[in-house]
Amino acid sequence: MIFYIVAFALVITMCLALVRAVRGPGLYDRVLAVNMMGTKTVLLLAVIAYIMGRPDYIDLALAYALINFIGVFAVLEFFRTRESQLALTSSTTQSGQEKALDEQGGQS
Amino acid sequence: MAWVDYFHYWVFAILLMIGFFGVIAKRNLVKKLVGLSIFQSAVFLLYITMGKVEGGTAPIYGITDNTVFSNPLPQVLILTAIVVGISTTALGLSIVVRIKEAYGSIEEDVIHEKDRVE
Amino acid sequence: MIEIFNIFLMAMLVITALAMVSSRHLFITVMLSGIFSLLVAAIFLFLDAADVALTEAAVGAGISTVLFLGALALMDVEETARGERWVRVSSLVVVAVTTIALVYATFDQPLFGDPNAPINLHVAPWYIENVPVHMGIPNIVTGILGSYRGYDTLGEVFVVYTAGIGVLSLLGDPVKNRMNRPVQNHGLRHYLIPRVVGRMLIPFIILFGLYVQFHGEYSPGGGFQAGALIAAAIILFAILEGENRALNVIPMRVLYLMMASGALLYGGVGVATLFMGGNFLEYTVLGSTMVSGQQWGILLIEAGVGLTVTGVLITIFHAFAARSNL
Amino acid sequence: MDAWSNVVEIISIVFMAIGAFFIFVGGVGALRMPDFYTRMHAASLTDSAGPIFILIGLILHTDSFLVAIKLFTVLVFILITGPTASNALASAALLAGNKPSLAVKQTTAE
Repeated sequence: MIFYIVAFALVITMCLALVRAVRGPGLYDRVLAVNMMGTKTVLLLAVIAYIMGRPDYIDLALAYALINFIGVFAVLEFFRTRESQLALTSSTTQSGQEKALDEQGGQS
Repeated sequence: MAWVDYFHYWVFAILLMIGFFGVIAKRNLVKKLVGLSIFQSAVFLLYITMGKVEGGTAPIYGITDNTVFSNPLPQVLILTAIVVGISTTALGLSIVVRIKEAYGSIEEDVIHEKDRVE
Repeated sequence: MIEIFNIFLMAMLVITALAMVSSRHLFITVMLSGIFSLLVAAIFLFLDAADVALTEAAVGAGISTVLFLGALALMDVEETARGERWVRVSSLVVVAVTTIALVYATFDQPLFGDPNAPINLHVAPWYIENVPVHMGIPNIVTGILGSYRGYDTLGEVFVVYTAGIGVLSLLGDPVKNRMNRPVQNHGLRHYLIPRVVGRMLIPFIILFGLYVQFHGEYSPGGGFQAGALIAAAIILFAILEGENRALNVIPMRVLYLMMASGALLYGGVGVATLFMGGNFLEYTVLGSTMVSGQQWGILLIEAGVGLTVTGVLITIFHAFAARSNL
Repeated sequence: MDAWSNVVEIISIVFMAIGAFFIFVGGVGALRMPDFYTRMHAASLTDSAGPIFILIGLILHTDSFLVAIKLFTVLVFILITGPTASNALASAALLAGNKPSLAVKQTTAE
């Protein structure tokens, strides 16, 4: 019974995190929600293993615990390179491609 | 609880159509690819749902005493399809990258406009 | 009782999918697709598909987010045009009509979990009964994947291989692209905490990947999952230390070799069985008894699958990373 | 012997209940807190306290040594990766110029 309660708490928290991910005002709130979801999923998988009486399911929880955070690092790297690229492009004049885009945006 | 029996299929239908909407209505090429991958996941879900057997367990011998197993065949098909799916999505993304480099945009309208001008 | 969790998760899945399609910012879409993948994996586990859930975990948690971000680094993340009104309205109508038709069609489907559904009566009982007899391995999924449906898996491996070649031919050789770039990328080398912790975890991820590869006959796992896990470890290294160092550790020619040799190993096993007097991919002739022959065959082709998947996924990452600055 | 296993059972149930409580509170906090960094604080509660209690509760509940080891490994990895991911996220947010709302208020007041 306690397993069901724990699993229920985890699913409810996943719902709350999903609300944060869908509504979240900033980009980072969404990353935070994804990260939260990840940990909740690890725990949920471990608890499911107990509910179903299948100890081998814990391998899945282990897999998630190991590789879940790669996404967050990729996000950090993404913003870091984007910052440096923006710094590069804003110091020079606006590139031709972007200008063409702006003009077309104005026409339509 | 009769509706529970069909709930999984409904979720499949709705997800499939959300993905389809993304593919046909969105003008952004990456968005189209995301719609395609939602579509794909919906199909995966349908296969796995159909293979589930009431009171069954994952098809691995020797871990529990339960010898009623869910259908392993859809699982085999979907397992390989997931990895193939990510590879083909990567292929699609690389085409989008080339389109972006050639046309300067990934919006369908802009690309068509440029084609017409040339 | 367990169905309740599944219903919750599926409702969340639909909400996530809606948000993914309706969001105007592509970065948000990618983040939500991470959540989508987590939910799908949990649902697969509730539906007794442990192997599939492990595959989804290995692919969805690390690799697909990284790939999408790598592609997004090359484009505008904002969606500018929404498309004309009539397009949206007419596609909404099409989608609504099709949804109603599909939901109507579901009432002809067998009930959820029905053991007497047609799908569960035809070949599946034979597979479940005969995997322990023919192969002597407990994981039925691995048995079917490797032996009974070996042709199918061979095709899938070649599709993955072809996709890898396709990405390379579209995006060009990563090493050459890298040399032409103005700014060299050093990854997160200046972020001490991620770097130290990430480096500490890489051996464990690879170890776990090898466990999944070679224990796949006894627990959820196999070549596809192991390939994705090991590729995730290498991609993590590349993110932390910059791709140049990752390419020093595993150069492109090794990756090409892995891609090709995995597919060749799979095909080679088939040809070898032909020469030993069996049919294509009939592993029985590989060993003295049927069980040992089948086990040898499955071990070899799983190794081939693992090699190809690892090679292709890392190659795809490098191809994207060399174009963008990620 | 029987009494002892009963005690362990009760302890494990109590641990899991505490863990579920922490998880839920962290989830509510992540939804209700006013700005990004405070939300992150609440979310990291679910990354540390929740898993500790729930997984220790699960470990106490099992009698298989292998399962206990696997769960302990999961716990160790969560405790290592969770805070690291939070750190990476916070530095990414700060890098992009996302200021805590209190800091913004103070600078505008001055």
